[in-house]
Amino acid sequence: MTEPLLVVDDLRVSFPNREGGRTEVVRGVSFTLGRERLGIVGESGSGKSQTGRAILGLTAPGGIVTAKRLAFNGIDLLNCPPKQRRALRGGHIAMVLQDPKFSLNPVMTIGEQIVEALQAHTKVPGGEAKKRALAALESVQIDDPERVYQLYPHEVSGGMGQRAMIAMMLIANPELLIADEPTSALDVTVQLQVLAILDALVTERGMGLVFVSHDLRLVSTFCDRVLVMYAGRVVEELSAGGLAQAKHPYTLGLLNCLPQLGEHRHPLPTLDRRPEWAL
Amino acid sequence: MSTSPIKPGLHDWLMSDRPASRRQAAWGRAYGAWRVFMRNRLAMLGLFIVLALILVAIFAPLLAPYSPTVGDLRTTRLLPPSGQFWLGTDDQGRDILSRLIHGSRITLFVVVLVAVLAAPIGLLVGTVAGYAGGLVDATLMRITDIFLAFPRLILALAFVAALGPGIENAVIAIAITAWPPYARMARAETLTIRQTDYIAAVKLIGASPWRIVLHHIMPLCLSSLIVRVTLDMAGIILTAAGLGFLGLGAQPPMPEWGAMIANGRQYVLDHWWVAAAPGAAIFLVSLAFNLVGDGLRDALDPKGVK
Amino acid sequence: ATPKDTLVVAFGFDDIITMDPAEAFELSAGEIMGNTYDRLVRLDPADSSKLVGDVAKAWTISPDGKTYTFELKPGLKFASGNPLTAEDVAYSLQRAVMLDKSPAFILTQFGFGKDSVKDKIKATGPLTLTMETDKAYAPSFVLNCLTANVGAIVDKKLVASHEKDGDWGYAWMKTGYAGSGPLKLREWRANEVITLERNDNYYGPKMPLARVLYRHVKESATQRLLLEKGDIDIARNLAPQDLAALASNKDVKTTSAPKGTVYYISLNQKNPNLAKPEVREALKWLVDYSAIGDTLIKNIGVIDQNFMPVGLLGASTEMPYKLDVDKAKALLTKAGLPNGFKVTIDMRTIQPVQGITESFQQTAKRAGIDIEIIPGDGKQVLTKYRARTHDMYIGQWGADYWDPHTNATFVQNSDNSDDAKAKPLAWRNAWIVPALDKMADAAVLERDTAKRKKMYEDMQAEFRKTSPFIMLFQQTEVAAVRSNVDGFKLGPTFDTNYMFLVSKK
Amino acid sequence: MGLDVQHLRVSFDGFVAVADSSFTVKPGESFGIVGESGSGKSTVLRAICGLAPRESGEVRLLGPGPQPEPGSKAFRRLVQMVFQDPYGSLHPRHTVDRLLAEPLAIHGIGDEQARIERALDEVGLGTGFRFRYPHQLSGGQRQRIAIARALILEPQILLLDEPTSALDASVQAEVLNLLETLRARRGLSFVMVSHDLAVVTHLCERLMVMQRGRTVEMLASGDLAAHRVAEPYTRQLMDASTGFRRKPVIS
Amino acid sequence: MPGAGPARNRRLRALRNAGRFLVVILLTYLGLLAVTFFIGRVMPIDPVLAIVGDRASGELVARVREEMGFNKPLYEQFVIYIGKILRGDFGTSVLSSHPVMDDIRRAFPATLELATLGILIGVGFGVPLGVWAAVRQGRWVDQIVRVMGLIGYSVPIFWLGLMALVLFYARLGWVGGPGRVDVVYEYTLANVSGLLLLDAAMAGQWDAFANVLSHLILPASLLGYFSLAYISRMTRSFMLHELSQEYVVAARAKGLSEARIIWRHALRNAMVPLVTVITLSYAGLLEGSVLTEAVFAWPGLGLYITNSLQNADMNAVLGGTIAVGSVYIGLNLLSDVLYRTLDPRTRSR
Ligand SMILES: Nc1ncnc2c1ncn2[C@@H]1O[C@H](COP(=O)(O)OP(=O)(O)OP(=O)(O)O)[C@@H](O)[C@H]1O
Ligand SMILES: Nc1ncnc2c1ncn2[C@@H]1O[C@H](COP(=O)(O)OP(=O)(O)OP(=O)(O)O)[C@@H](O)[C@H]1O
Ligand SMILES: [Mg+2]
Ligand SMILES: [Mg+2]
Repeated sequence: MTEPLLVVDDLRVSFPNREGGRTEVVRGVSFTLGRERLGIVGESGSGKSQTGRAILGLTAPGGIVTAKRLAFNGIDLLNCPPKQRRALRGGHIAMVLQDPKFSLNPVMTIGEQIVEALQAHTKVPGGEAKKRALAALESVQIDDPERVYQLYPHEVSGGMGQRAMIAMMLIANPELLIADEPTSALDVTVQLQVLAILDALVTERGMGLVFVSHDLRLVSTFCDRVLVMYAGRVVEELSAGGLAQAKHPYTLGLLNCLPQLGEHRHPLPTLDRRPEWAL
Repeated sequence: MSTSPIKPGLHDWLMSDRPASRRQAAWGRAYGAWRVFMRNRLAMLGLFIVLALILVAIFAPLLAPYSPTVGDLRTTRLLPPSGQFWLGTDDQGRDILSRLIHGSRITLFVVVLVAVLAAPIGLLVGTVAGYAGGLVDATLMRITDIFLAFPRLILALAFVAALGPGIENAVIAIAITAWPPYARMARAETLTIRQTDYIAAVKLIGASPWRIVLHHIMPLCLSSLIVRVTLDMAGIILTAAGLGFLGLGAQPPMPEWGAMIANGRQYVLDHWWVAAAPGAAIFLVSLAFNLVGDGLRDALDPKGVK
Repeated sequence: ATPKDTLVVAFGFDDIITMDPAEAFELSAGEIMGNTYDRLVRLDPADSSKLVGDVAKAWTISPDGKTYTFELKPGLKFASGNPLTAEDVAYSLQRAVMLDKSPAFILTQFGFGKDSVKDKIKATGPLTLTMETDKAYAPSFVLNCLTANVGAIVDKKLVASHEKDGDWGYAWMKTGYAGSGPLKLREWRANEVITLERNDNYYGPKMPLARVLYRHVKESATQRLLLEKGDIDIARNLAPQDLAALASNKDVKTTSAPKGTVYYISLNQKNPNLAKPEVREALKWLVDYSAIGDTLIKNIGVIDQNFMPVGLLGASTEMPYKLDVDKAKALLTKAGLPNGFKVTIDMRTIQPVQGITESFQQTAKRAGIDIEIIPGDGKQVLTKYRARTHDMYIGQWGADYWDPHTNATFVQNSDNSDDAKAKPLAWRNAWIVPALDKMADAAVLERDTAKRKKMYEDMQAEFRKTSPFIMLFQQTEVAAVRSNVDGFKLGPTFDTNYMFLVSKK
Repeated sequence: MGLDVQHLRVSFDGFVAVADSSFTVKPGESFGIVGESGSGKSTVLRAICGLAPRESGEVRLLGPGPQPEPGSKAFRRLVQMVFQDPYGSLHPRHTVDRLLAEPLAIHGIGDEQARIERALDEVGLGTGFRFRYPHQLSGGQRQRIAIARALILEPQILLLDEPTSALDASVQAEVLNLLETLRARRGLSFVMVSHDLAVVTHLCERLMVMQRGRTVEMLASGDLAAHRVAEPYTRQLMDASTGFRRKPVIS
Repeated sequence: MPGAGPARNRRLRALRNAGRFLVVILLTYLGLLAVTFFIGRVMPIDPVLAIVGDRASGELVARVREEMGFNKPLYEQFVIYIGKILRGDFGTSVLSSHPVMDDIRRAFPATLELATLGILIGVGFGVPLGVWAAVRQGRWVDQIVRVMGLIGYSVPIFWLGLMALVLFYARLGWVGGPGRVDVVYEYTLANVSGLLLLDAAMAGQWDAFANVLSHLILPASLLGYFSLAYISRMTRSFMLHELSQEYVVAARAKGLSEARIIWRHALRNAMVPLVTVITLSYAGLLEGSVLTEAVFAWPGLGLYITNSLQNADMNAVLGGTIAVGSVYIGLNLLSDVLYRTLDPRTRSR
């Protein structure tokens, strides 16, 4: 394979604004991804989710996506027919959405939704599909898959919902998973379990993972590479364990402002956003 | 792309990020909503029709070519539309166009009065029931249910019969039958609103229940109410017309559109224009209100205004 | 298309409340009674100004004019198969008096009381019957009254078998049938359908068709469509414009007859303005009679300014009034109201009443009189009228039976107090004229028909001038009939709209 | 002014959200409550200020003289709360100006203009934000407005329900600093709820660990920093807050 | 939560809910009775007139008034009235001389048949149109659906009805005319339930069935068109809300087809509030539409009640009110049940 799994070159996403013009919310993001863990960090509104959505073609109506190149496994995503694009979605590229509470259909059981994801891509008979779904639930460490299979989204906790979402997105064995803040809605303890699951998938299945978060410290302990985004741009790229080498003041600021157990910094250092960062 | 009819200085003042006073802020907000509304071409069309209706109502005597109440049985009865009578004449030989023009006053009156009566009643009942809960809720909702479960036309008929004929009483009767759906809607909305943190926050500040209902909950139910009421306008005009059919709306020879339709009912097969003209007028006005309602929904959306 | 053996009639009959001839008093019910029940005498179907015996073969009147003896036709049978005897006739009349429902006064006005009726009306043999009145009434008056539905003959045996708690079979008869007429009632479903079937026991000529089916259709336009399409044979409630449109239809013909119903506007004398004689007269000059006659009531009525409809004894065709605003204005000035006044009129929202009212409102306005129309529906307007709380009222009066005395209600008022016993039309408008009242009383006792006629003409002359009634028009009933229907003729009353004479090609 | 909570028990329709909770907050102290999601942290705060039904137990204010009853108007002037979700705790149709004027109007406090401007200054926003609507503010700014609203009545005790958990790390620092400054300036007592141990220890002297509606452990911040904890659950929480550690891959 | 405790609790709660519902029904009925009674008293129509007619003498009117108990004190009349109803005696209609319940049993099926077909048409077209309009929000399809709906709302129904009759009945002859069935079938068609379609089908009289349907289709389409306006409008707005939800994005992320997302995911959620709209529309149709019934000579409930009211035939009005009220309560219950089955969030807890 000559080309990496995913190539993103100069990705731009814009939305119409109230003044009648357009505002770019992702402004020239470029990166490539192999079968590895790539982290994207940035504060709220920096364009992390929009980057992920653009890759899957899930940009909200009104949004326009452009890129010099946006290719998955050599397939040009922006110019391929919609049918192929849809076949890629879920089957080859999947995305765990930010908020499990709203991303699961409230009137369908968890099981139905997982089975549906599977059957959208492969012809599997009902019984077999159910078995696979139960296995998927088990693989994300749900204790009682039989029970959870029959539950409705409102009947499970946030952590379970998030895991069900991951199971749903992984059931068709995608080669690339974009996980949009898969842990920020969770308890600290559950958070780590979910991360462990994702980690195992990359190492065991050789899947590519884009991990989106605003928690720099967490991302840097988890990912192989980290992109730091600010106002729709990548301001810095760091390798794992390379936090110490971070140079951009924004990255440094992000690193610094978290309170730490057993540390006494009063007041906490805060970010002093400078307008030139956004240029 | 944005074509602002307001001169730049004023525009900036209105759109200022940092208004200097409450007044400026309020104007700014209204202006913002207006800009959103203005961009919706269909809503503007609707607004245009509504405004035209208002103007027609105001200047009815000047605009109407003939008297709305006097006709000639012998010479001008049931004439089809022509250069002389654009929309034809009715069974009393009266010019239908003139009647429509004068009738716009009554239509406006009915629509506005029903909205002013029914919407607030529904809003008040619904929000109070939803917020108070318990016995108050149960009582108010039972009353609402009874009014809902009662055949509407019967209720309206009975009220008109009791109050006596006349357009004012018809309006009251319609209002009495129109409020329950608003109450239900407001209650459902209140039930979700009252769970929110911002209501908890004002409770914490020490606000009284009445204050919470009046100042905090009602304004939130208002936008969906306004939208719903504008959507119901057609229904209101037609209920008035329905009473007119049964002879209990406007008093003859009042050119109320519903009554005109009722009158045209007899002549439908051979003199279609007698009923069609007021029917088309009602359609146009309800379309206009509907379009305005949709536009309002967008403009009133809190996230819609910058 | 309609079945060959069935006559289908579209008819608005939501006024019917009962099928008991002792109670039925509504116009539509009258038609059913007329076709399904026999009576002692009836109006000649061929010439309705003549009386002929129905079950009575002959009758004699005693010299003192008080005792009537009827001899019945022999061998008559009810639809049930029971024989029809003088006993049944006596029972039927007694029953009507005893039940004392709305139309009972038609009989009781001859002095039959609940306690005396059994003595005054009695079978003196299987086929003979005597009837004794309290005064020597004009025989035409008495016999005319006997043609009314209340004089219908019911099957004593059948009715008695349905009697409950001495109710004279009243509960059953509301929807039941116990007659001997040319047709028998099969079913009455209120506001839906009435089915009449041929009565094979009828003494006279049998109906050529097997049944008549009345369908309740309210809308004139709907009736017209049904008729044009041939799904009904006869349409009965067509509005003028629909009649006009049907005139050019080859498949449809129309037939009409003047009815005993007159339309009028009345002026309540409790209103001080309306009580002024000049105002009363002025208002009569403010109706555009001819325009109304040519447009709003074209085909369904003819202008008439008298209270006696054409066809009844003593009817007049005098029509002194026409629209004359100047004359009205002069009269108003004389009455001290040169600038007019304000007044209300109660009106039912049905045509042509509403059209006429609106026209009147316009013409009255020209003399400065501001009329506010108070519309109402159903019995609402009537309730107010009967309580005398109106100013003006527009409505109609239909003959209760085919005799001029039925319309004496326009002039008779002997007790004008609010709790008077009888409340005739004159009372409802608080109009009391003792001279006219007396004249009406005398007319029913006048046995010389020519003299009696003259008396009614005199009454009407006075009435035209001074009464608070603006008489508008006499109703014409029109029916549109498919051309394959033969023998359908409307009578002067609804009771005489005979369906049993109809055949179909 | 301090706060004393004894044997608090709260249940919703049969479901016991808080089983038995007791703690005392000394005047001027900052007290933390930590625990997993659903353990009843928010419910404790809500019960203190009368937003959740207290089934049994007692809530008292500690201070000189007679103290107002919980739930009374006077109590509300002394105890105020800041909610977890900055997006949900501000009325969407009220401007900042109106939001801040409301408590003043209810308690009949005059001098609106000046007080509102002062409050905005205090939370570092300045008067430019005065006529904005909540949706025109960022999360951090909203939380500042919520704090300003709580402070405008000049309360003695501030209940903070995860005031920063919905915020970005960078904004969180700003809000934490703000709270700290305000406390120093006003001499407030804090009761702060969070599931983030680092945040709680940053701001509080003592804290209580809750699990399933019960108090698991009560300890001082210093103990935590020094890893002196008794309960396994507390330890688990502590470990989790240090970040992700990959388990050695077994080959 | 498994275990005996919660299960018993749930049963208890179900029982309590049932009890509460019963009380609600009773109170609603009582309210209906009281309002009807009140209406009967405030109507400026003398009920006696319906019995004796225009031409009766004052004496007779007074006598009948006394017979009917109309001159008793109000409270006494109310007590008598409630007492009779508790014994299941709704009295006799003055106008039809039949027991009111018999009348209702005749008029209601006519309306029921019409309304049911009407709502089926309304839903069958309204929901897809609403969905279509939502998917194509702001496009011409959306506008056409809107205008079509509004026309249904604002064109007088009698006008539309007559025009449809002229076209489809008189000119084209595609449908049966006014009335429920051709005269030929008047006495040959089995009449069990009063729902002629059902009766004909059960008796296997297929020619009669076709005839009934040909009479029914036009007024039903008209009513359907009328309710379509509202249903499509509400469907559109609910669908717009659902389509903007995150789970729709998630469904797309799974690679589902657009059709499946719209019909299986979004519509299923939109159905939850929609059932209330539909059942309320249905209830509205079941009240009987006076004008449609008049134009189509349909012996339904609307005409019956209106006619009774105008003649102050209060027994009949009461019967009609109770019928309509029961329909409303029944449909309310139905919509509740549907709501619960459609929305799992309302089921547990
Ligand atoms: N449909 C849309 N229309 C217009 N602007 C949008 C739309 N969706 C997102 N945006 C804007 O795009 C920008 C980037 O949003 P994005 O969701 O990518 O942020 P994020 O980095 O994921 O933030 P968070 O951490 O809060 O999830 C934001 O400013 C947002 O307001
Ligand atoms: N109004 C209520 N009705 C019913 N149950 C409630 C209510 N409020 C809270 N609960 C329940 O009480 C328990 C405790 O809730 P609480 O909000 O106090 O938890 P928490 O510790 O604040 O959690 P989080 O960290 O998620 O905010 C939860 O299981 C919750 O479902
Ligand atoms: Mg995001
Ligand atoms: Mg909480």
